[in-house]
Amino acid sequence: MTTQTAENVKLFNSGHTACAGCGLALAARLVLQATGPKVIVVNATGCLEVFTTRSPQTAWGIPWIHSLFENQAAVATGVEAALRALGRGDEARVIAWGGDGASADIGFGGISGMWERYDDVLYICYDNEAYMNTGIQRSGLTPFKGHTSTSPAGKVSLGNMKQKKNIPAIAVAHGLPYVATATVAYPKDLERKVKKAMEVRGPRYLQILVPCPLGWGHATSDTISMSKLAVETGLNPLFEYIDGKLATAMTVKQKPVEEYLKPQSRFKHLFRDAAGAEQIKLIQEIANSNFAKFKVEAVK
Amino acid sequence: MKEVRLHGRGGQGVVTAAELMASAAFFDGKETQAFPTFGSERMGAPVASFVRISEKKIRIRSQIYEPDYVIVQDPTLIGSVDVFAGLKQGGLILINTEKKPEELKLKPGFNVKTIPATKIAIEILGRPIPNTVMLGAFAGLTGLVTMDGIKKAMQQRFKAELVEKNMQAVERTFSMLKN
Amino acid sequence: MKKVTEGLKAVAESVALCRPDVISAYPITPQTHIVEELAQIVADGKLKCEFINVESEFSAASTVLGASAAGARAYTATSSQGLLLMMEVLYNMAGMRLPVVITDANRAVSAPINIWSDWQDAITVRDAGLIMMYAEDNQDCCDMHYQAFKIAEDPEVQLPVMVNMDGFILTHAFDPIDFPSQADIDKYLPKFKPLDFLSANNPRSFGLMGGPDRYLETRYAMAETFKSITPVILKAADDFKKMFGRYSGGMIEEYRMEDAETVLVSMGSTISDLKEAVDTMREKGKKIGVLKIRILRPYPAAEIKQALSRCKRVICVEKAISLGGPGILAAELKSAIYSNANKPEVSNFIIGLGGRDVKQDHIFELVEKAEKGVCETEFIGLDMKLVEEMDK
Amino acid sequence: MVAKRAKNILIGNPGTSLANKTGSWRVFMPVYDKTKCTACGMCSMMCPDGCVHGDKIKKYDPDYDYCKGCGVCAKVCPVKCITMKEEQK
Repeated sequence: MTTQTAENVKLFNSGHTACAGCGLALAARLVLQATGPKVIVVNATGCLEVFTTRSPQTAWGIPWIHSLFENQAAVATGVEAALRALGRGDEARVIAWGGDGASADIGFGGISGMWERYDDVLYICYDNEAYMNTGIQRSGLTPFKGHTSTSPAGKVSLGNMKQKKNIPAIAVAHGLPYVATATVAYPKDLERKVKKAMEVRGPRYLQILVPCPLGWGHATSDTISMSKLAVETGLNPLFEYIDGKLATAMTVKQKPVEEYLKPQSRFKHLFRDAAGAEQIKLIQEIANSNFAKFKVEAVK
Repeated sequence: MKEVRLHGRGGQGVVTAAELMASAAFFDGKETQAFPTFGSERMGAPVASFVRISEKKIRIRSQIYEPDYVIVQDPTLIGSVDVFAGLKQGGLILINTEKKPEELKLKPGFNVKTIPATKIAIEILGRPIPNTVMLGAFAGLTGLVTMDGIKKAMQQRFKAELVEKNMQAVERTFSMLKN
Repeated sequence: MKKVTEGLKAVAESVALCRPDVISAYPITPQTHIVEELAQIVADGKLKCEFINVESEFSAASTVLGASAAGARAYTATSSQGLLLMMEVLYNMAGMRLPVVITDANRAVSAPINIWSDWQDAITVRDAGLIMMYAEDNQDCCDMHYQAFKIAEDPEVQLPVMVNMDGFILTHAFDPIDFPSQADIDKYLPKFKPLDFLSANNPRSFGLMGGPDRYLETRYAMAETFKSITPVILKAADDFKKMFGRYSGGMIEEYRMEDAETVLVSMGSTISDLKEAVDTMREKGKKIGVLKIRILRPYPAAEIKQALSRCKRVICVEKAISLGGPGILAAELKSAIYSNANKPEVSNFIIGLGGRDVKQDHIFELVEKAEKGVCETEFIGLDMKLVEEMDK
Repeated sequence: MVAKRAKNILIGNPGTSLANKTGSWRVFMPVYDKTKCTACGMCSMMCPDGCVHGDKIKKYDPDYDYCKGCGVCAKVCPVKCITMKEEQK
């Protein structure tokens, strides 16, 4: 039996109520393993907040605050300003953390403001590609042709009409010194990027793709393989921009997008008929253009 | 209690003039209150500001409808704005113009005084800002605020070199129209 | 030191004397001079403080929330639409027990867009869990700010405080203001010592989810806190008087109510106009007084019940409206006096919305009307010609 | 005297989620064959619940108090020493 003692309390603890196989829960632990204890996390409303902190319990072992769905960036600004004002600047660095909905949609204005102010805050977007906390509704980061409860596939629709909003590019346009993407299938890469981000002062952006077995409709045991395929197909390239320039891009052997799409029920409508097959071709084009853009070696 | 209304255009320092008058009255040991027209007017638009000066604590917060005195900082306002509105019969109206009162052909029943404030401002301050010049003339005419009060108000509000120049202007116009 | 100062600048100077660690605000008429002046005070090095420019009032409120949670004394100011944009954060700030001080330059809420004064903005957030103070004049407003930090940060309270000042009528008026010295304010308001704050040395989680099994208890705890705030508010004023010689306090204030048969009830700068009118009416032999509601939350029900136990007629003069509902002040007031043995009749009038000037004649008119019979949410000062033409 | 500040509802102490034994959610349980295990630590690193502990010498074990039985560990194990077996309750 494991019980709570001072010794076994970690930075991110078991006993949280994430779904089995949750990519986000894994990402949270990996991020804090990389940062160490001297951080204060400001968390937007969403899965991460809900499954870690149902009163009176908390899974966190670092100082943590949740305020609202869309104010994580501004609250982080306030925490960071307070540490400076109170002469506690060496005590901790500030991380603002929100899902794709909180980051790309409802909270985006605040994030843009924080980036413009050049606050010393690492912003982490955990991207599970929809509003999973409220039952899988479409967000600005829902993929092209993905089915969600508000971008459903039906007789005349084949799912989400839009491509993912390109937040990393928007971050680079704000003049951020460090912008990167990562995913849980590559924990060493993720760890390196978090550490790199923590070495930089000023605003930084890290977008972590986290598979959601519930929302994506894959087996709970496939979280890592889905995360890996997202990269290998080219649909979720892993890269770093340092001072506005592309610094690294992960090299992988390109796999056809079908391998990634097929195991996920959110794309099953694309495998029914010719119309779906046409859409898969378009998705393949997105993947190909990512490969070209990030100079990732495509193996024929 | 005496109530004053100041007319000008946005950017001519009509609010500062009211503030200075109130502050001067305060230094004279009076109770006072000043406020601008609560508007969204832009530079150049006709604006007004108001001053109340009393021996007793001033409580009333409504706007001034029946002033004892009116100051017109910009003569081009006459005709487009009813500068006499509510002015008490026999009440004093001080107008910034090089013309004599009788040349202005204004409605009768009021005590009209004129002062070439812009001309004096350019001469002494080097800028066509007539507000302190008019304040000096107003003080000379009415005795509602003192030279000492104006000086202290300016010292609090302006930098030293500005105070000196503005006081020169105030002293000149104070004696020009002193009763 | 006493000097003639604009209301907003006086507030900014008073706030600076309270030495906030973090200020964040967004410009909005008629509040803007507060942030401008505070920005200048910080820029001139007269106040050591983090002044954070943000992209909205929502972020301003969120920034001071974060700063307060991390243990800083934090301040923001806003008005009207800005306050409504902050609303979600205000509830959160109160629920998290964060002692932020907020100044609201009371202004009408759109549509139609209107920058002038009434109370609709703050009244709309009255249930958020903020302590709400209403200033009668600018001296009162400045003194309220020193007390507001003290009340907010009291270990028994730990709640945000909102100081309300009527837009333009107070914010843009120049009055003689008596400022305490920095040394005296430092004595009156010592450095903020938060009970709980975000710290890597004590890594706790703030803002947990409270399910149906726990939320009710948190709201109960807040309701209980509000029951015991009154002594803290009164003590802050008593301590202030001991130190500075003037009393700026009380939950309510009675003016010429000793033998009053009719009592006018209102808040904010309107009280001054009512007092002026009452003096005139008293000269004509009318037995009339004024009851000022200085603190709207916690609602001073017991004090009001007591104060209105002798009169025959109460007239609520309100600068906000609950559309489709009863007069807001009147409804609360009626509930406060419901158990009085001698219940006065209660009339209420809507005046001055959107900056419509409140003239002395308006006050005489509404008293006359109420004397003829009870009036419910009747408008005073309407331009009937305009009303008739509106739909033509 | 009531607890007016509701502190223990509003503020959580670090790691208190450990009191919540999520192992009861499990339908399939991972069973480790330590004879095949190379102690690479992949299962531990990839566990979404952070409940696989061990080291090079003792090798790795899931903490069944928290293991939700997602099967990620079995899938990522390079030597396939973990099998998911139906929970016997």
